[in-house]
Amino acid sequence: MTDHLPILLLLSPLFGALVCVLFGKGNSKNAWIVSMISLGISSILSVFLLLKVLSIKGGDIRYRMGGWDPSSGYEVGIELRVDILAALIVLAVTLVGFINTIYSKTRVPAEVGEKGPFFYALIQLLIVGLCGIIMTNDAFNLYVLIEITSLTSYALIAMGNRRAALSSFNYVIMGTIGASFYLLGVGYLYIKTGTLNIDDIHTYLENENLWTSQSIIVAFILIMLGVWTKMALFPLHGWLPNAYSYAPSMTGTFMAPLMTKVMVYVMIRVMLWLFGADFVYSEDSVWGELIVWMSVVAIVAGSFLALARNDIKKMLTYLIIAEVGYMVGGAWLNSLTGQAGAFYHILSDAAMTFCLFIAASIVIIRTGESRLNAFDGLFRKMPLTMIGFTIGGLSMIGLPPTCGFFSKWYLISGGIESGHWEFVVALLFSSLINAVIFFKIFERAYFGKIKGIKEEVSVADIDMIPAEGIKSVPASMLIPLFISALSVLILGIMNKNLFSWISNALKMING
Amino acid sequence: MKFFGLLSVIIVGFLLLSATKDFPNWGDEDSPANSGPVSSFYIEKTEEKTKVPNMVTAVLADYRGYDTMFETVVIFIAGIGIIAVLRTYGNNESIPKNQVGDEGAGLLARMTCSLILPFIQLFALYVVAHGHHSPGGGFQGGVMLGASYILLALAYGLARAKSCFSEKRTLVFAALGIFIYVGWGVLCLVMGSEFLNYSALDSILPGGVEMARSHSMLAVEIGVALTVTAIMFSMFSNLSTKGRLDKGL
Amino acid sequence: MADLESSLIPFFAWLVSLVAVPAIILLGRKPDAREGVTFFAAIVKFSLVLLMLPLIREGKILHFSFGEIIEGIPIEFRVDGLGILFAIVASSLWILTSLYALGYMRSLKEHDQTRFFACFALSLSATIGVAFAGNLLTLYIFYEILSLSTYPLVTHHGDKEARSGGRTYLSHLLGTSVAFVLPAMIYCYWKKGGDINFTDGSLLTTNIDSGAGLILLLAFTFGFAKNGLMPFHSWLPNAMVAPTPVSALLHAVAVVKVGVFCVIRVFTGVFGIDLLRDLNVAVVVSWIAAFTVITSSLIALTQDNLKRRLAFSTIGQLSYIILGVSLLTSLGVTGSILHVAMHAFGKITLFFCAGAIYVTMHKKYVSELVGIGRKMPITMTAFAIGSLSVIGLPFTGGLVSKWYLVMGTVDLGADGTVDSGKIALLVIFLVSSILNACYFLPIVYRAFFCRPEESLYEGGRQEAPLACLIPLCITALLSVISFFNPSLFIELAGLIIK
Amino acid sequence: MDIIIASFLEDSIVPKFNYWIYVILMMIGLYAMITKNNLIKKLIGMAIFQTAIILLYVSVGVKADANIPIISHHGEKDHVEHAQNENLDSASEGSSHHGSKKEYHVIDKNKFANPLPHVLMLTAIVVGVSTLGLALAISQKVHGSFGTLEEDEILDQLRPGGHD
Repeated sequence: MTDHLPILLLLSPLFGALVCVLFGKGNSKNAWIVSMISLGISSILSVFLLLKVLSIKGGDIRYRMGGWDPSSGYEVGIELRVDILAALIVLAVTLVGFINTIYSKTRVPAEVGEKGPFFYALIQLLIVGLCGIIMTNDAFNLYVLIEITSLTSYALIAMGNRRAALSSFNYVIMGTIGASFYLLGVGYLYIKTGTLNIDDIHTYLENENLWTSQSIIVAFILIMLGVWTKMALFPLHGWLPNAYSYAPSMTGTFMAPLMTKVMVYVMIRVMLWLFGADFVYSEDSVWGELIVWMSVVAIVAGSFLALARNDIKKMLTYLIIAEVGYMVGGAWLNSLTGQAGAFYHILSDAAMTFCLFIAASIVIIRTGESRLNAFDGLFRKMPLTMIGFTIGGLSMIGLPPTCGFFSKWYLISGGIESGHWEFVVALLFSSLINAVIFFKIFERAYFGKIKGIKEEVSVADIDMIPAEGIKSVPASMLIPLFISALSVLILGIMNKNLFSWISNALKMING
Repeated sequence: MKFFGLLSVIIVGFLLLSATKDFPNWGDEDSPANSGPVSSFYIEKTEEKTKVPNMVTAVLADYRGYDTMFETVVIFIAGIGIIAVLRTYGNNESIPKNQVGDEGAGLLARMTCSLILPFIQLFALYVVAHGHHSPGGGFQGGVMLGASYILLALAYGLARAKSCFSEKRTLVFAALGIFIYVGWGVLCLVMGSEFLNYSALDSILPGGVEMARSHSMLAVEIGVALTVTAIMFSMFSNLSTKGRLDKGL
Repeated sequence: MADLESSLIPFFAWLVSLVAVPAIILLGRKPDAREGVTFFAAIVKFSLVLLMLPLIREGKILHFSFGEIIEGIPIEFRVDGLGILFAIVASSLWILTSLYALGYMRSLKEHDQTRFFACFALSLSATIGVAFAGNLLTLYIFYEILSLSTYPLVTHHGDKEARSGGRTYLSHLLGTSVAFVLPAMIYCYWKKGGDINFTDGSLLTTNIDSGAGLILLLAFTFGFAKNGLMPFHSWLPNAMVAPTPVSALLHAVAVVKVGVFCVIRVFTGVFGIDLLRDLNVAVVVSWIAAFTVITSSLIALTQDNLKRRLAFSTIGQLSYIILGVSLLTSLGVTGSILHVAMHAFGKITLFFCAGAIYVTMHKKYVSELVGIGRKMPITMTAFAIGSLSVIGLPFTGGLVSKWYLVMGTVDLGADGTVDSGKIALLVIFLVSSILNACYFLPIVYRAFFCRPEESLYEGGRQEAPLACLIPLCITALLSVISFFNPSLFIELAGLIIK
Repeated sequence: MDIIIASFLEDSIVPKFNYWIYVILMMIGLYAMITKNNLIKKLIGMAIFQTAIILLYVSVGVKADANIPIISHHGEKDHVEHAQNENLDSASEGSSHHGSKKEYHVIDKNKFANPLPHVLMLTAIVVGVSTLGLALAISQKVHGSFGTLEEDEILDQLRPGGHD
């Protein structure tokens, strides 16, 4: 049965979604239970998948849909392909989905009302799409799955207020342009190679030696443009901040950690597997330097925009844009450490973004204030929440032993290895900006006057914390916060193993 | 903005055109896409392996059945997405029977509609069922079937159409369609081979491995058709009433 | 080459004050038990450190590892002479400071005492962690933890001034460490090819050219901004808004000494004296340090707030230490290592006195201290001793370390070093000592020999509470003793040099 | 000069006119998506864009003298018997079809258009339809809450309150 793990962990949320829809309107409670079960199953399965992949040393699991064996060396069916990298990201996706479902227990009735079942159906289908994207080995199937994630996210975002609907519309436009560019790129590849399987395309290009062909270069550019649009790399980021900050909170908490990261994974996959390192990092190609510089610009601009924001979620979304710059730059550094660092940063950034978004959502919900002054005096009022937020923030800044520190470590060493000092400087700069941003918040939370509580209380001895602050946050929101904060630390502690797995897997493809 | 848009559009256009100079010409038989092993496999081996003369259907429902499954899911997502975005559960108790017929088109249109509706639906079912041998398949047939209900709604008003295709029923049908598709794949999985590997079903389906594939294709096409029908109608009814589902148009 | 001996003692010595933190927080409602925990932890820590002392003197190096965290980089403790010396100073003074803090905080009825003592213990753990750190990463981690854990102490009062002080504090310390130390550390890691453990020789092999070497050295020297080297010094005066015990322990001993300690580590453990001599880049550092010495002394002259004056004097003294190391002569390095201890005793005495004066008379300005010697003779005597020690006059430890520093300067050009600007440096030592005298002795003089204004007469003699008085006497005594018997420190320093 | 133009027509435009058409359509659609002020017009542009891509794919699968990729059923019965002994030797010598391939009536692959692009485009069409429907729903919600579909008017409405 373990041969079927990849498809099984896809099917579980799919069936879950069907059941949720059958519940019809209003029945949020059952839908919650169903999605807990289905996502729990798929997270367990993805753990097994990871173990299985680790057990086969360095190999990868291939799963032929419909059992069609290749004819004359070319896949005629669709093939799933899972290696350590894919298994790690799948685990992250399913876990984030599961934990986020816990978080959404109380929020769904409050924010989407009777449409709860549809929300849960959509979120499970989104997870199906993300896992499929990660595991598929077929360029066109990748497009279909990208569209699945896009459609679900359009709907999920548009379930929010009127601003959400508008930003979701912009997201539709941008997302469609991005996906269509990707589709065009795949079409060009198909015209030149006559196959759609990623490995087969690579081998065909290798055998025919089409690397210098104009159409292949254009196809590469198109696919990159598409993927960058979907991951909101800096000049193409316009849709992201509004979409994530006006969406329902449990949508934001789910999408912010995952969507951009998975697209980064797709980018790395396309770069290293579909086209291959020799083509991407070739000396006579102009784009290598250019894109590292683009990522530098993205990092700097994202940090500055985040610094300029007074709205909590907006600030976090701009930080995400800066982080996307990290990953794109790291992937393009043409050093194994850089790629592996970018990959490790996918995981760690997912963890810390998740942590920060949950904490921010709790704060906004509890204080009813979306500006930064919501944080005034929160260390006394809701210390548990603030502990989670602090861990996330420290990781964003990159202080040990949080995972943010180690991902910065690897990215910087990648930059030093490949001599891209501008990237190193940009990373350090953004950590400094993050430090400013977050310590500004910590100071507010630490000294700020609590609304409603008098001065002498707010400087009272730490022993008499007003307890209702803690009680007022339900466990279904605190537990996810703690799990995510814990995962930030755990990822940091066990970065050595993760990094060795990742770099081994990448060594295999880079040769 | 306009200038910027124009500029970027032109840049993209030139980028795309610059690539076409080493593209195959129009109708080139020896282009990699047309003469490559994959497409030649589809053309030469399809009938031999699946007994389905319509290669498009075979590729759609068997070789790339995984794709098609997600394609159906996309439709499904669109349907429930529209409901999730647009549907407003206000006072949407359906209009009492005596009012049925107040809306909708005039007498002539209704008569024509009631005359041609059965044939439309019959043809739709034919397109679904005969997709193996002639152009057609689940999507086309499903769209026609959905269109027939839309026509009903146009002629007799949404309430009439809802009386035979209520919202609950649309959701059930949509889910059922995907359930048939995915369940069929799971059945293959239970029979001990890969997901959607229909050849595993020859023990329970008549006519050997090839016919098993052929029959399975019919099954999944039916699933697709169900989903498409339901979602088409629900899309129409939601969009036409801003999600109130009270009175069409 | 000292022999490595793995041992748990460093770990426990580090752990003691850490486990004290939750205990302190839990006992927050019972102040006596709370302070009891503090004392207990402090004494246990000190005794553990003393326990290690004989082993170290045998030339052993105690070693404890938490396990690798990055490929080739464990989080590990590696206790050698320098580390143990610093640990002794810090942990012994922690006991005294706890006592002092007890008197100070209670007599001023400060708020949030639990938080205060908890953070205090935490910062001590971080300090010990830095002292024992076996490689750059461990050093860096504990350095950051120290910065963060002292932030609540600096901003203890929570008013506007304290906040801005804390802001400067964090922005300088975190900013410099992230911006300079982190890349430098990673560069070393990459250059060395996967480990950055401190060695007796040089971590970096000689394949580094002097340009990169200079940049690396400056990155480290400025990166550890706790050493108060100009232009990244302004956090120290601003941090004086903290309660006096904090200023005393942290900004006279722990924090600033951590800064210079890191620099000494970098010089001896990362580059290695020989490599630096080959590269011939340390002279830049020594000139920056010399500049800092003079400038800070001049600024100190102009300060009327006693604690700010002390702070600027601290900056100057720290630069002595950096200057001594950057001379690269064995005597110079010995001198700076000694100065770590000697200056600690002297300066903490001064801070204790300042705090005592504030507690009893609520005076914080130099101009108000006229004739105060009659009012609180013991305190002012201790103050006199402390200032003598900081200036470096006889019968105080300050003289010993300064003697070594000067001799180290004289040695310039003797053993393979370049004697660039030998005379100038000597002049700088002389001038700066005179300046130190200029900003300390007048206080003492006016305290004892000028007739005070009327307000000071009533009430007669009035000393600070005993809890404040005893520690400052002891520290004053220590700085005298360390003049007559500095052998231990010299020996430990000798373990680093070879 | 006109020689050049003529040769350009000869090699680049006439034999590759399908690409030109699709690129022009695509540019129209993209331009509408980027610059149009009315949301519905943006969606129309989107539809044109996707149609252009579909055109590209389908035009790739065209072969000069080929028919739709459906094998017409003349000679039903020899088909059947072939199928039978196909079963036989597939039973005898495993699933190696090379043996049976000879007695199967050989299919000239140039007589049939390439089926794969059609399949892909069926998917793409469905995706396009779904996207369009969802986008229409969203624009209806926008219209319901802002009362207009002109982007600039919506932004004007947002300016006083909105801090972005």
